[in-house]
Amino acid sequence: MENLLSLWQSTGIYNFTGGQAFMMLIGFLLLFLAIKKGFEPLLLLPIGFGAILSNIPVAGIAEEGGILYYLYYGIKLGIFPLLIFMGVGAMTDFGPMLANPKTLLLGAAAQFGIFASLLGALALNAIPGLEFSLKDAAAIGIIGGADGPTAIYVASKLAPDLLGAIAVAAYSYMALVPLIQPPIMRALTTEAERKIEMQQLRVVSRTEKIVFPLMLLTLCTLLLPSAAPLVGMFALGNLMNTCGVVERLSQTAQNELINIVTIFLGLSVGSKLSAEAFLQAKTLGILGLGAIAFAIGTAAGVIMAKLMNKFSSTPINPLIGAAGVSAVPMAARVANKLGLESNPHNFLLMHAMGPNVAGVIGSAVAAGVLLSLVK
Amino acid sequence: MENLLSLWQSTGIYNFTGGQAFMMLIGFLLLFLAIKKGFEPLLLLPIGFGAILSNIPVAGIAEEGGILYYLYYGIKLGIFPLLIFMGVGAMTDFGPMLANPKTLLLGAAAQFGIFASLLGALALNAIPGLEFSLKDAAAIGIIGGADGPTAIYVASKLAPDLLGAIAVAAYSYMALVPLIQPPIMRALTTEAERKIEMQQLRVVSRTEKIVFPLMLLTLCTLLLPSAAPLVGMFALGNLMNTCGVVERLSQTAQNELINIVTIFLGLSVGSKLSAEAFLQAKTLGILGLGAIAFAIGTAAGVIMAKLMNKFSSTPINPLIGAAGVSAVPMAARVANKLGLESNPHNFLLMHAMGPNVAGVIGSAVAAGVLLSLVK
Amino acid sequence: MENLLSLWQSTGIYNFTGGQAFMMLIGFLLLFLAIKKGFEPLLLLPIGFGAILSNIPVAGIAEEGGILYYLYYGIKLGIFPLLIFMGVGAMTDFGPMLANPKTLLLGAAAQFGIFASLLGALALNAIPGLEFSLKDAAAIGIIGGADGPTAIYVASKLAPDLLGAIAVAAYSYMALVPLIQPPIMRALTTEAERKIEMQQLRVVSRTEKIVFPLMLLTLCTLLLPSAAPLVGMFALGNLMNTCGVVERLSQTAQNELINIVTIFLGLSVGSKLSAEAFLQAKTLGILGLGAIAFAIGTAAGVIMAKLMNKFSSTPINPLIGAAGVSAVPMAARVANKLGLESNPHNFLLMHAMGPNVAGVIGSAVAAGVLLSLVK
Amino acid sequence: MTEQMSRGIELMLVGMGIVFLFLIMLVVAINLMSALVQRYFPDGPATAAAASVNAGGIDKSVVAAITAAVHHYRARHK
Amino acid sequence: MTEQMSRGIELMLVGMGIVFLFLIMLVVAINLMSALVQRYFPDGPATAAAASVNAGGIDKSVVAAITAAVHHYRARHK
Amino acid sequence: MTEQMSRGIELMLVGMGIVFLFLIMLVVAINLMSALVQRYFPDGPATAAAASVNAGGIDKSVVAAITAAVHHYRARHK
Ligand code: NA
Ligand code: NA
Ligand code: NA
Repeated sequence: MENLLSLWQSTGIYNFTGGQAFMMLIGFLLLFLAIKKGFEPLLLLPIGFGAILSNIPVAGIAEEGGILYYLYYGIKLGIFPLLIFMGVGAMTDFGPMLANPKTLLLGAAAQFGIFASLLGALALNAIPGLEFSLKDAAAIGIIGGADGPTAIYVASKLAPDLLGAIAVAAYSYMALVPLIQPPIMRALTTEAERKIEMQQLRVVSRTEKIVFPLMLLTLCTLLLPSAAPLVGMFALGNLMNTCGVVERLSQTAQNELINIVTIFLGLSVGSKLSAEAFLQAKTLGILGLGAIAFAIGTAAGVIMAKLMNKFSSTPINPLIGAAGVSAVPMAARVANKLGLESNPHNFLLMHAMGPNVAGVIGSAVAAGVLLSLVK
Repeated sequence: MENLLSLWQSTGIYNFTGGQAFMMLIGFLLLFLAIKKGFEPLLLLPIGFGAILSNIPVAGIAEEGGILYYLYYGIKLGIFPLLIFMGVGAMTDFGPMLANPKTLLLGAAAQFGIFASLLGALALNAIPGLEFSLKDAAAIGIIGGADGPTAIYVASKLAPDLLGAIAVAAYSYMALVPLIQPPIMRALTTEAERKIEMQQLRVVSRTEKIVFPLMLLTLCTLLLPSAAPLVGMFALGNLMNTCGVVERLSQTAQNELINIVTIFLGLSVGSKLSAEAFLQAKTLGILGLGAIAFAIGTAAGVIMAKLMNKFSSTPINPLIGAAGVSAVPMAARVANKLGLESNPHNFLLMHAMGPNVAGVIGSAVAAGVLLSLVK
Repeated sequence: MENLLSLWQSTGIYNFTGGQAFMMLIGFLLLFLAIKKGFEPLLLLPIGFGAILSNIPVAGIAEEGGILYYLYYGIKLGIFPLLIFMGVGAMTDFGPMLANPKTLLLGAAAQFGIFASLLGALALNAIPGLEFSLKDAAAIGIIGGADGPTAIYVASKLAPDLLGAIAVAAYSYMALVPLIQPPIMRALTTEAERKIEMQQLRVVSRTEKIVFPLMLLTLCTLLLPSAAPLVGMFALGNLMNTCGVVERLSQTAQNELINIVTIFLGLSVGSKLSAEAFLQAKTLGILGLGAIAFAIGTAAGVIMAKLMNKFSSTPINPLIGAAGVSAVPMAARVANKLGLESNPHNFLLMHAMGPNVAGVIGSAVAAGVLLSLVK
Repeated sequence: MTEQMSRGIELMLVGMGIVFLFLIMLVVAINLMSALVQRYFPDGPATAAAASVNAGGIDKSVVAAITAAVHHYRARHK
Repeated sequence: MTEQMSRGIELMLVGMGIVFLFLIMLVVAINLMSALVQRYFPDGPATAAAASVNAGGIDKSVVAAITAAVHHYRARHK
Repeated sequence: MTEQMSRGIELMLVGMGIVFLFLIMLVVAINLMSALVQRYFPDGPATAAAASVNAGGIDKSVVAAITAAVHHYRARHK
């Protein structure tokens, strides 16, 4: 008899809190967005599922003794995001960027979104009830980096409590890039500018591709060692791919290893989507600021491109500036799409890949600045 | 000189205990069964090898400082069985079950073996020298679930000392299903019943396959959250496979990841096959009760199928009831084989896959009950 | 303002120590050797990169909180080298050795290099400023085993401080085998001896290949359990491959798993290349002794082969003795190459593979002796 | 009969009860779900890809690639 | 304006400054490097293998093997 | 000669002794085993699958599948 009673008292129905129920719905929403809307499914599916699992009453899957509790150590110790970054590095081709280095500046300008939304977060403190510390603001700003692993890495160091919301915002807005960017790009460019055709890119030699990641890491070491973990693992992955002598390691890094870590990382991030942490005014602030960050980053990139087009010897289509926010490769595809709309013979994809990957470096650098100055 | 002496004193011959020697022979026996007899080689080979390694004198491979000691944490923390379960989920097709849901009840009935052998274990306490606690009994009973990861997960929580014997029994009897089940199935069915042909199953839509794992997890959350870790990871794997948008994660979960974890899990289980833990009357009890559990589970499934056949609108061949014990896919193949013996045109395989996978859910539910009530 | 200052004070330029700069150059040198010279790239590339990362000022990538600090636990606990050894075992074919077992003695003789360089290390203590303990000497000697995982495993147990230098020496000299061995081999053999053709090897049955790893482990258990971790994991990998019933585990062990662990192992080894540990007279000693170890091991193998050729019923080409140092498969290829120089119809590769894999066993045995006697 | 035995029997009754309750509710839920899906979201049968146990450890995507390669070849050499 | 706000603005100025400084120096370094490489180590264009994102999760080496298999077959059946 | 040196020499003698002892016993064991196996369990030569180093990191099962695909194709298009 008391078996039945204790069993009833151990059901979810008996133990559900409103918060848990709501967070599980958030989890299902993320699954819906991932599966039906195709929002970054590789990340949002595990994240959404992690949110569901960690909010199941009684089970305590995200508490000590539960699998998500232990998987989370991979984020806490900074291992998972760096391994993902290594895999991304192995999948990245710097050829287009090396063929037209000045497009790196577009990747710099677009990081303005990071710092603008950082300021925005601080400004929101004016609203009673909102209380963003400088660390919180920095972690929120990095959403504007439009780069998942970087955002998770920084958030796990500066504001673990906001990690869930920040990761969700980062990946959601990356998926929304095709909706967020075009209006801004159209608003800031003339039809004539969008028609601009760019010169065919030169072919980049293998040696250059091998030397580049080492050069990047060296520069990072000299100027901004606080960015070295991110830049270093990224460079390692890229070198493994370009050097051509460790093909089996490169393949594993960009396939099985990154897949395994992606599953674990997603679940662990989801485990941070608890009611206490997520159901706060802060979260709305984060979502709002994230959108602003993407918008401002896009605008800054486009404006920078217009400027450069003025002074550059070779023509630059301002649309590719928007790719500077990273969000590889969606942002580059968006630039290509808008280019084709104005001029059916104008293929900007390769030209946009330069600023696109430059944006990854740019946000890693910005992350380094924040990690070294925000204490 | 004292070098030679200390060397002699560090040889296995000098240090062997009878128990270690015997357990190494058990290990070799398991390897023989795995390699020559094809008994669940993917698990029994690593388990057998783990048993050999952990019983090598002096080396201390399963003690602090040894690799098996550290690998075992993957079981102790419940990580390995759940990752295997995720992979199994990704390899499972619920189509046949969704096409004929009432066969789920066969998967319920067959779990009777779990509780019968639980009682059996308690009854054995009457024998002087045998001393099974309720936790022990529950862990032994779960052998009747005929599902490896579930048995290991439950045993690691309720009776770590019996883990080795329980895992060995579970996998051995799964391999013996083609020997254990047929006599029972023949004894309980008439030739006429075995001849029964079942209706062609309808085709199940992809949407249903995507919704099902989420529905399953929701129900588990509401009724029996203590089963959520098992059911949840199983549902995650299944969703990754059916949703179709994270194919690379699904492939990794059902190939490289499950392979890696299988090697580690097997070795760690084997490391629990120490003389102190295994060379006890208890072990004989476990082996005996495991066989009983499989037999009773099979019988219960068949009888349930006969009942349903009486009242069901569409004919049900009682043979498929035996597949309810899970032991995927052997039990389903056995049902198919016996069906063909009685009627060469009667292919029951797909019909038996329904109760077969339902049995996996059934034993996970039973595991949840035991984990929440046996404290 | 003080932002800018603190930022300047956090740059690498500001914080660089001479030692770090030098070690980073060592790292780049290793990358150069790996990529341009093809020196064991699978290991030396990650090791070199690890050296660079761990010597970046401020970042502290190899200190608590940094990824290399945590990855190093895989070596500290002895897990990584053993997993690599398992994978190597799965990739090893003992066929040629089983077809001509007496070539095992060549694998024994070649281990003389290990103990000779051990003595050499102790002799160097005569030089003021050099201070090798017996443990140091043993760890250095194992370089002569010409087997990476074994060297790393032993060094991590006996002399963690020397791990970096020892691993670098071991892999570098393995890569240099085609330069180190030929002169020695020519000096110790006559043209006539190099011309010797050997009898076609018999075909080895699958059963023999399945039984062998188990026999090897049993012998190791009886005689030298301290070698059991190495020999055991090697035997496990080999058995998984030869038994044929766990193909998916074997494939994973020799592909994805070994690749993942290789990346982690290489980075962790590199993280031990710190200025304090590496910039010492000891390191020069290690590099020198390593070369000596390879040379003496090669010589011992060749001389043993000449002896055996005298007394053996079937002819033995002394060149294959050099393959006894292991360094699989380079040493065997070298023997084959020199054989072809003297006699274009004389293919020694398969005959040299026997002593080559025997050398792996030989160095594992030697490692066991050192681990059990040097305390 | 020992107190432990009686707990065991109670456990059996409760346990089997829950198992049946759970799976019966699952049957109901599935029937409901299938009806709704077939009514409101008919999307044709599941793709083979989404089904079937992946036995050999060999990647579906690989098989796909092979099939593709061979088909494509066949197409070009009619 | 709050002290925090002013820190934020300072952070923005410094931050964007560093980002630009870093990437400008990278541009310079790349131009230098490319010039040197093309001058002293010309090695022809990068191999396709070394470039491009590996999307489908299917191994380049596998694709290679398939292509090889099919080519080889084609060759033998001209 | 230092005490350490003498320990080293002793270590060398013992060590090489053990290495030879171990491998000689292994030779004996192998000869015995091979004789027994060939006498009582003759099973024909090892399959290629069971042998050889897997270099390229590409799955034997994949190669098998490719070969199969191509063969099968060839068979159907004689
Ligand atoms: Na960015
Ligand atoms: Na079951
Ligand atoms: Na060796």
